[in-house]
Amino acid sequence: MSFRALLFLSAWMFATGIFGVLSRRHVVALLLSIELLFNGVNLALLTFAWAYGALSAASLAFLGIAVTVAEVAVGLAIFLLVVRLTGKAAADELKQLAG
Amino acid sequence: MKAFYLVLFAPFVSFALLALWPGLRRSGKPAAWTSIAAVAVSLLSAIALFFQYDGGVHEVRWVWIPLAHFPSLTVGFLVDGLSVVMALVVALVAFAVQVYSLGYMSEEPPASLGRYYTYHSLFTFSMLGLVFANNLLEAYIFWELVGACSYLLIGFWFYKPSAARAALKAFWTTRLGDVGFALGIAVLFAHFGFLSYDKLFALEPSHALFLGLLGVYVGAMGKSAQFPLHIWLPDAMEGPTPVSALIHAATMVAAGVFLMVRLMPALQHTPELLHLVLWIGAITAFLAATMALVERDIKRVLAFSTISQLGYMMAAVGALSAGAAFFHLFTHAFFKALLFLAAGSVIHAMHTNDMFAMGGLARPMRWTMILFLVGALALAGMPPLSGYFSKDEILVATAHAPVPFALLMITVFLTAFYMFRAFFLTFTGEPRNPESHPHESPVVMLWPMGVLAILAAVAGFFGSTVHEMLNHSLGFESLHSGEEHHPAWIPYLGLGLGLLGILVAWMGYARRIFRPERVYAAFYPLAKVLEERYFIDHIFLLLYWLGYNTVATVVGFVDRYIVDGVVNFVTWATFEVGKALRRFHNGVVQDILLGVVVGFLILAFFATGF
Amino acid sequence: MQTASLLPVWLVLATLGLTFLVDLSGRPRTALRVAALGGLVALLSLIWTPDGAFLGLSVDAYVRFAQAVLLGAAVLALLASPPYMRHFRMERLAGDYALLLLFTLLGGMLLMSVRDWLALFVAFELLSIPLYAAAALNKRSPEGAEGALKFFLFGSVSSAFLLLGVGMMTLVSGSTAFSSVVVREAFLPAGLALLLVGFGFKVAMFPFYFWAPDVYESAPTPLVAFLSVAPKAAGILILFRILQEVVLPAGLSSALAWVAFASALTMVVGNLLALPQTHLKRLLAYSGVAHIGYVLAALAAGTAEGAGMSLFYFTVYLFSNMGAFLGVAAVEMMGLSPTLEGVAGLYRRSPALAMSFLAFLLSLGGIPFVLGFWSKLFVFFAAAQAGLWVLVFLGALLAVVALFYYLNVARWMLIVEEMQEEPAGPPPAAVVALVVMAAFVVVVGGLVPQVLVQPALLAAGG
Amino acid sequence: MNLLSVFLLSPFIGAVLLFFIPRGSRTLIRLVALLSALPPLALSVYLPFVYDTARGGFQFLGEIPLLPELGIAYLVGVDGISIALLFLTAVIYLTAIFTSWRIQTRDKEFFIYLALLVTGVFGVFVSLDLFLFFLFYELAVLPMYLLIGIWGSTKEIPGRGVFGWTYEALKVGTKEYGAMKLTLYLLVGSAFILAGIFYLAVHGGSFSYLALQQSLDLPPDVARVLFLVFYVGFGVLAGIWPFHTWSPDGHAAAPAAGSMMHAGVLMKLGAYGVLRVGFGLLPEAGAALAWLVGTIAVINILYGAFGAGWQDDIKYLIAYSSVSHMGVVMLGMATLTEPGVAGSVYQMVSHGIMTGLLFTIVNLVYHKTHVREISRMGGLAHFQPVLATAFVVAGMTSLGLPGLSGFVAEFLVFLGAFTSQHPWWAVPAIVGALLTSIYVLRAARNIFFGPAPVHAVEDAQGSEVVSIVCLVATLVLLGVVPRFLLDSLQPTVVEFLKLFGG
Repeated sequence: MSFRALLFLSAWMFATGIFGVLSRRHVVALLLSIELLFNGVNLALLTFAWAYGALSAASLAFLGIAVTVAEVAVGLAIFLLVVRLTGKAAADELKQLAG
Repeated sequence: MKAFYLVLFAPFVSFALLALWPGLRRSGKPAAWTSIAAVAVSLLSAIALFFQYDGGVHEVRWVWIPLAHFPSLTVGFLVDGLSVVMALVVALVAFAVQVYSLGYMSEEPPASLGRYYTYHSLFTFSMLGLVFANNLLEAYIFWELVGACSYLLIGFWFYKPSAARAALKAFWTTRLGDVGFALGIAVLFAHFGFLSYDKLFALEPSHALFLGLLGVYVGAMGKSAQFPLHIWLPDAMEGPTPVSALIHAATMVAAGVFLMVRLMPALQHTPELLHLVLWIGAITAFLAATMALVERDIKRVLAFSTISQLGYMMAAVGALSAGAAFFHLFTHAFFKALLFLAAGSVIHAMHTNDMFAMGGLARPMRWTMILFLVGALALAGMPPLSGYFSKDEILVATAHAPVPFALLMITVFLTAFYMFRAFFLTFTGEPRNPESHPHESPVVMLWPMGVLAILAAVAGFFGSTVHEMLNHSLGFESLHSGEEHHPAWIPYLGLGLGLLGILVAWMGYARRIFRPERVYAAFYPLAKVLEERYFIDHIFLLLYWLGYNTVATVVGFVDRYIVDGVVNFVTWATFEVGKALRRFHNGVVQDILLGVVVGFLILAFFATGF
Repeated sequence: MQTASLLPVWLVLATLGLTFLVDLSGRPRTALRVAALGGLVALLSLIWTPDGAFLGLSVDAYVRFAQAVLLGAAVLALLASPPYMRHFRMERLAGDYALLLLFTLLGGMLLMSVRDWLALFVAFELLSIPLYAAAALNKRSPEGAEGALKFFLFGSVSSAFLLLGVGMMTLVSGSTAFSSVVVREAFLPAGLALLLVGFGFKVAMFPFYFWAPDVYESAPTPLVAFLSVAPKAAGILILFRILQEVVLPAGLSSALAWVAFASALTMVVGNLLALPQTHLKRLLAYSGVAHIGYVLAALAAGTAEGAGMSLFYFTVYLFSNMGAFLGVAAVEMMGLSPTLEGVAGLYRRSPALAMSFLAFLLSLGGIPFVLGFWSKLFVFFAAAQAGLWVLVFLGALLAVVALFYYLNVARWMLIVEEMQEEPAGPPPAAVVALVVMAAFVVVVGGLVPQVLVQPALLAAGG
Repeated sequence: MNLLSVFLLSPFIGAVLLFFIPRGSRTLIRLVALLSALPPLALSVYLPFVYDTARGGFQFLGEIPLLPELGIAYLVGVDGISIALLFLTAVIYLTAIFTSWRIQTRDKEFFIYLALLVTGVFGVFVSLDLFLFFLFYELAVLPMYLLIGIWGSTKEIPGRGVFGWTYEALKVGTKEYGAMKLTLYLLVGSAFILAGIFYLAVHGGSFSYLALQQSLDLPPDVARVLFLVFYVGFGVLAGIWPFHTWSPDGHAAAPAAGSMMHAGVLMKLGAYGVLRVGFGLLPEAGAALAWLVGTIAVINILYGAFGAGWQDDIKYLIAYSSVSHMGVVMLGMATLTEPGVAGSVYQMVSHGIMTGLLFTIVNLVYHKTHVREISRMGGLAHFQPVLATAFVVAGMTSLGLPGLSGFVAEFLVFLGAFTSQHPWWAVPAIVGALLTSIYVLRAARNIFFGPAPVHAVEDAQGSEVVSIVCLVATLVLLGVVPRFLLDSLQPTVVEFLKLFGG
């Protein structure tokens, strides 16, 4: 695959992630969208690293993967707490805090 | 010449004592005696000053407001012929009135009496200050102070709404004139840089001088009740009668005339202005006399007569005859004060001002009747009483101007008529109110009147002294004397018209040879106009409503609801924007995550370099 | 001894370990105290910490000053926590709480000293992730969980942007270290834009602030006190570094205009939104947004004075804003709701608390003779010197709006006499003591601001 | 320590001491407040005599550097203008304490705020460092908020007109509204001032008034803009039209001492600022824009005088009269003539004392009758002779009766206006005095004169009488012996006018 195609793919993943975050109702789907978002970024970083021979970007991608794991772990824990306390799993039903 | 300090400051000391020592003030009689003692000292010193007076011009002055770009504003005192005589008059009448008040105000509660005498002391001091002032600024200061005292004394019985209203009317109207006074002072100060009399009198004729003196004259119009600013004086009769005698007959209202006499050496350079003064004086004299014809209130008759006489004096000033004006001021002070005090004596006995509710008082109040008669005859210009001499001088002085002269001549007749109308209505005939039981006033009221009556009778013989003293006044040496040839018939005509007036009054009101009611009915529209005082009060009222109250309403409303409304609107709008922004925070996480995206897009827009 | 420059970081790490052990031994509240003590020791150690560089981390006076602010915030929060947690029966979690806070602190301190893009990203995440968990600490509060979830979602989305941004910045210079070398210029604006998204979230800049009021309202108040100061300070101060060492030398001078623009919008929106608030914590959250707008004005000046002024700003903000939040904590512990109606007549319940609040509010509002005046003044002075007159004028105008809501709070506390909830507990002595201490600093510091201003200016090399 | 520091330390130490006095000791609280007011008064009476007019300029200078890097210092000094205003402040402070002697609620706090406020006011009048000046200016504004908010009185105003609906939403007329409006207005003003001061400092290199007077050299256009900035900034506090609307609401809501301080002293801070900073530092711009200042002053005079005529609320009436009289102050300085400027400063003092007296009276009347509407009063002189007398005296001062201070001031302004480049200004100035006589004396009649009311009410008592007597005595003193202040004021004014080539 060419540089352009890879970059396009990563952009598409990123955009899908964003769209997912903004449109999916279930919190777990949100978490998955965030995962997609991060992976889009990681792919972009790796593409750049490959294209420009920049090792730094590649190592950053690994850091990104690690951070994503940590984030999703914390996110899932919070989600479980939310479900336990409110019984709601849809993001748009959680609107106690507003204004 | 040090005596003048005593003349001036004795009343001030008594005022300060009464004002600062509430215990004394509220004690009533002791307060009265304090004030009377002070004015007695003042009177004695004034007499001493009169006899000591050496014919020179003495002046002291101090810097009051230091200035560098202009000459400093000073205060000081001027002792010359004019101020010596005037001080004597003021002290004398003030003394008589204050003694008289002991009797007249005897029913007042002590605190109120103390207040009365406090005001009186302040007034006497201020009036004397005006007399001794050596510059226009100082004159203005005391001018305003006497005005304030007048306000306080007219409104002395503050619980009477009519009195409170009359006090306001007096103050506002005179202040309207004072706007002119202040502007005049400003013009003089701006153009010449000084205000003291001696320098003003040395000026050459100029436009600025004319404007400045015009302003001062407008002030004098207010205070001396010249048409059309005369409207306050009849209402001012709401005050206690002794106050009317002192302030609104003998002294304060004459202050305008006094000031014009004082300024004569400068006024002679402004013939146009003098012409105006003459005309307005004559018109005032005539109109006031006509209004007096239909008045029912005895004090108001006297008030109109005062306005009329002030018109005479001003006319004399306008005719460049300061001597005649001042001489009339001098005699008028005595007989008009006397008339007021006598009227007060009647009111004190009858508890009403309405002449048509009186009648037949000659028997129970013999002394009062005699004293009133002396005053009335003097006012009507009957020889050998004082009014004859002074009025005669004025008539002679104005003889060169036909129309004013004619008006003044007619006024002589009117004066005699309305005075004797009042006299006959009050003292002759049968009592119209059978329920009243009048009795003669106490001695303490009678003998001040007696003193004044003697003076009213004989003051005319001091004409030469007054003229002599006047010639020793500041700047008067530059005044060319107006001794011209005048027709010899003037005194006789005046006397004749006066007698005619008395005769007509006698026929109408004493003998009922003709019925005044019928005359009234026959000339009803005219009489109504006179009763309504030519509607001049209404014009001023209209001015007050349209010029002040309406504008005030508009301004007040605009300020409250438009100017401030905009402010409130902006505040309200800020709140509303805040509240509107809150709606974006609807609590749904995905909606607010949109913020991140939008922010990113904005930044991306920047990043592409616009 | 290059590592000596990281002495406070080591000390925080050691405290972490110790706290963990104490917590394991089943004494959670002691763990909190150990953490506070460790923080204090680390704070003191800054005095003897030398300059130095180590593994992409470098420490100078500026960094130390910033670390002092973070440590101060952490210590204050940790000191106020034990009574708060006892009152709300969260003692069992006190150890976890202390650890999370220390991790965050560690992240913040590292973030201050980074000179390397990779380290920056790691430190940034270390500063973020524990906070999500900490926000959900109260396991009985549905709002707390909801707030934490929102916080997390916001945070991770912006992390993705940040990650991309950091990647692009490394491409710009071709190395992971901060440097002004430009190899691929095209990535610079995009990189900065993406970085600003990440940092915008961290410092609650417009339009990335939406999480702040929700989290502030629902999270445990001492944590919020920390949260409202430390991450913001860290974010802004490192952004300063990046601007001065990378972006401006690289020639992207229009970056300052972006910041100025963001500053203006943040000020306006923060203040307008704070205006209708009735919940104290939400109000303070929005006022915090507005304050970030003010600091961004100094950032937009792009000068060393600006950096010094913002150091000073956060020092002041540490006392006034944390003081205010700890005051809110005290109010909550008295059994009152932290709303305007709830604090009505506070003066009669606890004059000390109410008067301290007045000091904080005036300081936040920037009224003379309290510290906040000077900080706001210097920030705008820096902006004025850089010619940003529009920002100065806007800031002055908005200060008036701000004063409205600050004074309104003061009015409820000091002027309104009708109390809503009669049965109120006694004011918690320990927290009130902390609050009064902070108020004392705010007031006395306002009389001698040079004590703080001069070190801040020196630290920034101005 | 500088002699002038007494002005700052005395009330400040008073405030600190009061802080430590237990709440219950009523007498002690008042005594401490009273004691803190005496040294400044004594000093302010002493200063006019020791000010060396031959030397001129600022005297009793003292300097302590505060922030040398930024050129900020504690720099104090006085000239004739500041001496006059210090005297005013000292008198008002003393009498405000007497007026508030019988205050019931939260008295300790009240006197603390009062003392702090006065510290700020004194500070403004003695500082020669613009930064210090600004600090004290702000310090003077803030305690006012609490004074009004806690001890004020409320009377809601129904909304009418185009913006009527906003009135209810904002609760116009309440003490909260008044206090907030006042504070915010003044802070908007201070934002202008702060910006202006910074500009001066950045371009002149110093915050010192003395240094700036020497070194400042701005292009004419910039100087004019800057002058306008100061004019608006300070003018808000001086109540210039159309930024005056805070003042009636604030005055009406404030307690007696609050209004006294506020109308009496705080508004003078604004006028002083325009004179000192605006005209003093930017003379060319000031001279070029004097026509604007004067014209707006004329609007103020007439607008205030007419506005007062519409009011039925006694406090609003007095407040509008203040708007009118502040117009006289501004007109005086706009004339840039010796009598005008001297009269302007003199009017600041005179109006301060007079309006302090009026607000004392009006608040006492309100407290004793619980009525603020003039239309519901009448005949109170039967029961309140002291208040009635004092009201007439104060009213007479306001309409410029000779023998009272108002005359000296208004007459000087009037002469100044007439000798200035715009002689027509004299007409509104004198007409303003005439209009004043209409609304003030009408109010006196409607409130105090007429038949006695049904229910007896109390007259001024004890300390309140002391306050009234002190104020009246000051009015008379200033009216009869103007040289007490003018001897030091006038040379200062002459020196000041040298800036304008006079």
